[in-house]
Amino acid sequence: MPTRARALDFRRRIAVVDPVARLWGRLPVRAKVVVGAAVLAVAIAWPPHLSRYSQAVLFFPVGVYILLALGLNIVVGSAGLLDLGYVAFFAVGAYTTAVLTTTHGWTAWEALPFAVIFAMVAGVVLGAPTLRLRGDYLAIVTLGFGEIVRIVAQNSGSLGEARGITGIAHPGSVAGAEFRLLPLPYYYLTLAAIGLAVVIIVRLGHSRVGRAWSAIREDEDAAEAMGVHTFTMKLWAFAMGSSIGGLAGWIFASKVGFINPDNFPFFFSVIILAAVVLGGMGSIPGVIAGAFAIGALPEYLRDAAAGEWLTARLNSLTGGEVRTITEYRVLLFGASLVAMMVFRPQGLLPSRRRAAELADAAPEHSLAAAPEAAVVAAATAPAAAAEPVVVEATGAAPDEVELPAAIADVAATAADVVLDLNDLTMRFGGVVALSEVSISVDRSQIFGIIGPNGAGKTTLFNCITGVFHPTSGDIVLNGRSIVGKKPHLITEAGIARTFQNIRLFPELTALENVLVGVDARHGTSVPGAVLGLPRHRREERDGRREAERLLAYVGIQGRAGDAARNLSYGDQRRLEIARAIATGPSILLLDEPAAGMNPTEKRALIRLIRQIRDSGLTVVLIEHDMGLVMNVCDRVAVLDFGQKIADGPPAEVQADERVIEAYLGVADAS
Amino acid sequence: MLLELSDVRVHYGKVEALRGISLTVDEGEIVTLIGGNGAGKSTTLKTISGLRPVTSGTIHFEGRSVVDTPAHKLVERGLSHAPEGRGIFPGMTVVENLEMGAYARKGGRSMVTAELDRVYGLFPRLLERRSQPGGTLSGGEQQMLAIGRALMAGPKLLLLDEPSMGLAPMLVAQIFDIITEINRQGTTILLVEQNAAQALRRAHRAYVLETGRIVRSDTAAALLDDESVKAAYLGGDISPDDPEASGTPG
Amino acid sequence: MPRNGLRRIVLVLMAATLVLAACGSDSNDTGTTDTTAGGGKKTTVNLAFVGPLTGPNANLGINIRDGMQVAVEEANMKGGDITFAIKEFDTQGDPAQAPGQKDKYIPDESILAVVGPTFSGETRAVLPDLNEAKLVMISASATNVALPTDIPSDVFHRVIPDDGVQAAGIADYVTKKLKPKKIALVHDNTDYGKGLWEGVVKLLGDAGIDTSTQDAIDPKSQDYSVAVNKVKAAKVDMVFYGGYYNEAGRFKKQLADAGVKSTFISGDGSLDPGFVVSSGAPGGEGALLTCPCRLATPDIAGAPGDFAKKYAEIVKKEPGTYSSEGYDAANILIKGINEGNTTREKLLAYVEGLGSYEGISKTIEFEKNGNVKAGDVFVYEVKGGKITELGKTSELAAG
Amino acid sequence: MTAGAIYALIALGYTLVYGVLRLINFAHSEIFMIGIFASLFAIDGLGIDVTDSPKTGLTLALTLGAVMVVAMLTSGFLAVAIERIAYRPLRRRGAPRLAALITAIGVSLFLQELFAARYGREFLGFPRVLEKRKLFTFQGADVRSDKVLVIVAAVVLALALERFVARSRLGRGIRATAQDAETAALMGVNIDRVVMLTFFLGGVLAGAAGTLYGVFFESARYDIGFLPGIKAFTAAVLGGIGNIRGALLGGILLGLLEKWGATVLGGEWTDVFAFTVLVVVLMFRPTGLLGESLGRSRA
Repeated sequence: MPTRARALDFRRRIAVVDPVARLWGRLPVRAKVVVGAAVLAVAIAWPPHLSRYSQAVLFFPVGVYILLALGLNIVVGSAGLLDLGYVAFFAVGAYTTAVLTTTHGWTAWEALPFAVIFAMVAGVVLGAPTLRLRGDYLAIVTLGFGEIVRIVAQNSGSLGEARGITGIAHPGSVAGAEFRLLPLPYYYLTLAAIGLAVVIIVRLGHSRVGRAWSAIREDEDAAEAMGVHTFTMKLWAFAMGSSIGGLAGWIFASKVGFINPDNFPFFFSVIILAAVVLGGMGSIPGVIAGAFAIGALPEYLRDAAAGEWLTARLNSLTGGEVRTITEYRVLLFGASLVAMMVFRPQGLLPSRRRAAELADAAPEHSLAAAPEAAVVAAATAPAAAAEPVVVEATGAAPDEVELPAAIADVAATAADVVLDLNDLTMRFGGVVALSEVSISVDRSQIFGIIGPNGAGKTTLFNCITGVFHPTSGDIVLNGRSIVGKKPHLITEAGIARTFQNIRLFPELTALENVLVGVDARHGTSVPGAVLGLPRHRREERDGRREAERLLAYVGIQGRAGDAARNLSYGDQRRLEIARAIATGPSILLLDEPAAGMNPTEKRALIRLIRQIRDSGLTVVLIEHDMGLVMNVCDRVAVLDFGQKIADGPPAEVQADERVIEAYLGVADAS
Repeated sequence: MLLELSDVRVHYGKVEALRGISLTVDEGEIVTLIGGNGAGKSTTLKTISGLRPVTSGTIHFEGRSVVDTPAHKLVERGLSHAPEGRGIFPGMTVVENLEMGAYARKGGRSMVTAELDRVYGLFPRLLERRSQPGGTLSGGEQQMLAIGRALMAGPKLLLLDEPSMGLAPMLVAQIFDIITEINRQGTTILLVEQNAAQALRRAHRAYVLETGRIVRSDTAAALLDDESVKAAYLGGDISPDDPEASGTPG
Repeated sequence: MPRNGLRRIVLVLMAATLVLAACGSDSNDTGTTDTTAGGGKKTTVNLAFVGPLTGPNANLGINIRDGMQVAVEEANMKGGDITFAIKEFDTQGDPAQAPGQKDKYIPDESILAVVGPTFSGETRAVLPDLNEAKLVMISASATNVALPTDIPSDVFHRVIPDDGVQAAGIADYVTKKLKPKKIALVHDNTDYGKGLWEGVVKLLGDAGIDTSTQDAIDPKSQDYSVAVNKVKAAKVDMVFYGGYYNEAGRFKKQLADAGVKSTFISGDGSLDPGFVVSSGAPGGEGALLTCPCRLATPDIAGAPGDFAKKYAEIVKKEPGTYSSEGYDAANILIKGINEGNTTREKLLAYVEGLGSYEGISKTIEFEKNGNVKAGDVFVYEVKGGKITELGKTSELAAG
Repeated sequence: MTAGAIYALIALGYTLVYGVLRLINFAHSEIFMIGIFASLFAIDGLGIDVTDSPKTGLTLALTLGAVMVVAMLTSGFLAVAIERIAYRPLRRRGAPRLAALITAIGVSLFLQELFAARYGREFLGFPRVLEKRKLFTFQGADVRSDKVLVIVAAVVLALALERFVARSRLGRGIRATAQDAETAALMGVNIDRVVMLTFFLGGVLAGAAGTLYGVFFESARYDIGFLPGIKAFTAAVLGGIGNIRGALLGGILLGLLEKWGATVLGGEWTDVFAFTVLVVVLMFRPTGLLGESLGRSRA
């Protein structure tokens, strides 16, 4: 018996199957609101009955940690940007409050907006030059930034140097609440701030902005190709995260009345990050629970009754001579971090998506390989399971479905010659990938580009979509040159694409994937989404309708609520096409759309491509399958070694001597 | 019998990817697995080569059970796998990539040189490119490199996963010729192919997979003529005058 | 699988209970105010120790706590109606942790006074609250000059002269006794180190000594070669360092290794056997360390010597820096309480009107702002790996 | 330069592990710290006392060699143990990379506090093993025996590692795993062993760095690894993380930059200067000076 595999599987099940998280995931929104309200009620009603010390702990570290963790979660959990210097924004908020209330004599309330804004500005200042960096490089730069902020405070006379700033004003009383030395009012203040942060995060999460962040997290290049202003959106994530950090800094400074640089060490950033990851990235209840645990546990251990027994045990274990558990607090904290992550890497209350990601990953012998998406997809696709032998692609598109009006209108305004490439040349170092390629594509045409491997087909697509900037030559879309523009701007100008190896946002639902595309035509940004402005609500309503319509248009309306990763291969192709069309293009670029499809699926694809053309869009496709190309294309260009060697109607091209020699080979086209 | 799978089941988390696969490969054969995307073809290969843990069932290679044998051990025992997507080490040169193929073999420099010569004989292109980093090769060259590298291990059984994927028609034919040649030189081959027509033409026997199960098995020739198989998988490509494809005329 | 599911739920519930217990655990402790001063019955009065018992500079806090311990045990040995006890509040010397601890001892009515906080930074963090609670504090070691002016309060007292006094003592000793032409001045960029450094820089500069060679080191780093090279290149007669003993020792050693033979002088933060350890025995040799405090050793005649013996008996080691001050601070409070000042208000009034108290470290008399009137600064030298007393700066400078 | 050489040795450990696992091994600074402690205990074990005079000649070479071997092995095996206990379970389960990062932080805290509990929170002094003798003066700076030892040892070890990874069979296994682990397994590479080897090598170098650091600064404390650890990580990124030569270059460059910055701006601004340089470098070369990846930059 494969016992090891068994054990592995067993362990995986214990680790991942999680009734609480699953229950939470299954709860309808209304029930979630009820649970949230109950938690809130306890959070309001309980603390007055606690000791002053417990109240103080609930304010700091617990409350402040929760607020900070929520802020950091926007950056790390939502947008997927690893920030190791988050404490810097906390510090900026606190120092702004300190300086304004002491040297300038403002009241704490007057300082509040500035604390938030300065922290936000700090976020933008840090973000602007560094957000182009990815992953761990961003992490080290943010770490550096955190240290720089601390050291600057330590060395600047106006910031009190190492001695810090004393006498920071408490907030004036509001609605009968006296903000003086007692912790309880500040606890409620923090609670209010946490509530505000949660509302903002939830609202953003269900908006164009939140989807953009998810898209960036899952596949930054694909997001950019779908018209997401990745840079701006990342900057917004930093700005939102940092302003929440600034808010927390304001609360903290105005409560304790004294700050110095030692309040903001690197370790603090690490603690907050640990709270986010421990709780479950991206999940609001998880992050709150994680921050609660990280804030409360060390304080608990400090005075725990079990402390003495534990101390003796640990002393005999480590050979130390420690008198109180206090000294073992951090050791236990470290050990529990390890244990927690080893036994529950997804966090306490993971978001549903992250839990799923983890459940399906995990083969032996690979470092972090994802499972074959198609296999998982096929096995989970409900319809496919029972059918023997003949596989049919999920419902072909009903002919009567039409494009949403907004998209059809855009397509209809395209020029007669939609796309015009003039002498396009692309060199990489010494290698010439494209050499003076000129192609012109008419409106409502299906234009095929074929050629041997390495002939420059995908390079051509990448030049058109702005991934590469061509060395020379011009690209004209609807009469306007688009050479040198960024991918998302080119998407906005009217070019949409799909990728050779499908690049959906795997953890987003099919509907959300299409919505990311739809969002390219919308303009709501953070303020609109947070405030729920009419325009935002209108766009959300229309967008959802259009997205549903598009899913129907490509024939997968039934899968709207499924995560993209769980769709069958053919459906993923369709979804990718729907997502591309959603951006409202006048021209659609398909990169090997039939790769990996069986004949039945290919036939359905041909029908879909024709349908798209008939809706008024122009289609350019790269394909190896000669049958498909000959069948569907109105015109075909052949590339070889970066040069166009033929261009014309399919039959003509197929008969061309040079094409046969360079590409088709001796009549073996199958 | 070189390889025998009996009722093999494999899970990805809660998802059952292989639902009881049984198949055999005899010495000297080319056996092919065909089926749609997500049918479990690649998973079957990865399970055989030890990359995926088996939930239940048995796998015997040369009569010995290889369930729970890690991938690197299987290579030493003569089972070589050229993975889907080729898996070229982009930062290593062609020679280094090939030498990686002989990583598990004992036999010193002379053995490696001999094997290199054999691979260069099959793929003269690789000789031309031998000091170029693997990442800069074209798709076809990378495929040659992947197959050549798998051969460097001196395998008894060669698992090939989608060798024709993403290749131009002309190259596809060339790759299949080489596969036949490798088999003729004495290596048993288990081939997974999307391009079912080509695969069936070259193989001795074939299995049809669907959603983790084997639904048909027969000689390749018989399946090539089978109407239902034809309808689902053959043609490989759409013929220009495919009646089903011509919906509304453009 | 359902069984596992159940187990997980139980685990989650257990975890939740644990966490809730964390918050609720001490809600019962707060009410333990059994200080009702009844007739002949024994009552227990608590003194709070606030300062570092763990963390980077824990030695200084532990010395003070142990000094208190001696005072308390002596008082309890004498008998009487009142039993004294110490409640410890470990801040790790960290201003960020100080407020959390404060919310434990301020509401605790059984605590009548605080010895501490140990450092100036943490004192700043809690002083307004102490003042509001009328909880008298006597610090044995918070020497920052600006403390009483930055946060005016009734409750603030310290039994140690501030850094200004020490700087004056150092300047006096340096200008009159050592008479260097050029001195390098280095600090560790902490509140304490830089504060003392600023005082010394100003006074020496005013005295006409060349103070142009200045630098700071990063206390978290081990490598001070930049500062060392600077000092070496400047060819100074003396080096002053403002900071704590760990860095002071290493800095001194690196100076010695680089061949700098100029006289090394540092303040009370460096006065700890740790200085000798981190300087490596030969490296630290000859270093001068000053303190507005007198280290009690068994060989000193009279009260300090007796204290040192008692201390060794109870704590099982020799007194360290601030042990005497901790002892004195505790004794002032014990005396006040024994005289019937058993509420915070009364005890505060007692300390405010203390007049003159003969402590073992010095004669203690508080100024209006809480500073101690004494101004003696002592000089110590590292000789043969031991810290030995040379005498008062005033006397050394004169002689 | 001396500090830079030590940064470089530590940075190699970060770079190796990162190259293969894409994991920032935060516990690496503690592996280094334990290397320092191991050196101290080894010196102690050899019966060398604070009162002993520094060693010379063959005795010195043998002492240093023995101490370094002890420290290298201790740190090496510790690193392997950490991998087994804390990272492998996560790796097996394909946990997100951030989870591993948090585990690393947990291990780091645990080890620090363990040593704090066991050996106290005060500095422990080293006896002087190597005399700090001025050899000659070069452009106004003294060239001292201990500095020369540190720099030479660091460069030799780094180059030896580079050669090992570039030339040996196991080294090729490391590079292959770094580029594509699953395929490497198909080539017969035992991934678990390669990962173990990677941690071991990183640990060995950190142990060597520990000895050099101990001999140079002559003190040890539980939290001594933190700052050099952060700096070494910065150095690794500066040079291009995952790149062996990059780590060497980044370490030495960072050491020099710090010196220079501290001289010009004053010691309190050292870190600001170092991090600013890092940001500027990354803005123009987003993957560090020499670029990423163990395999990609052909050694």
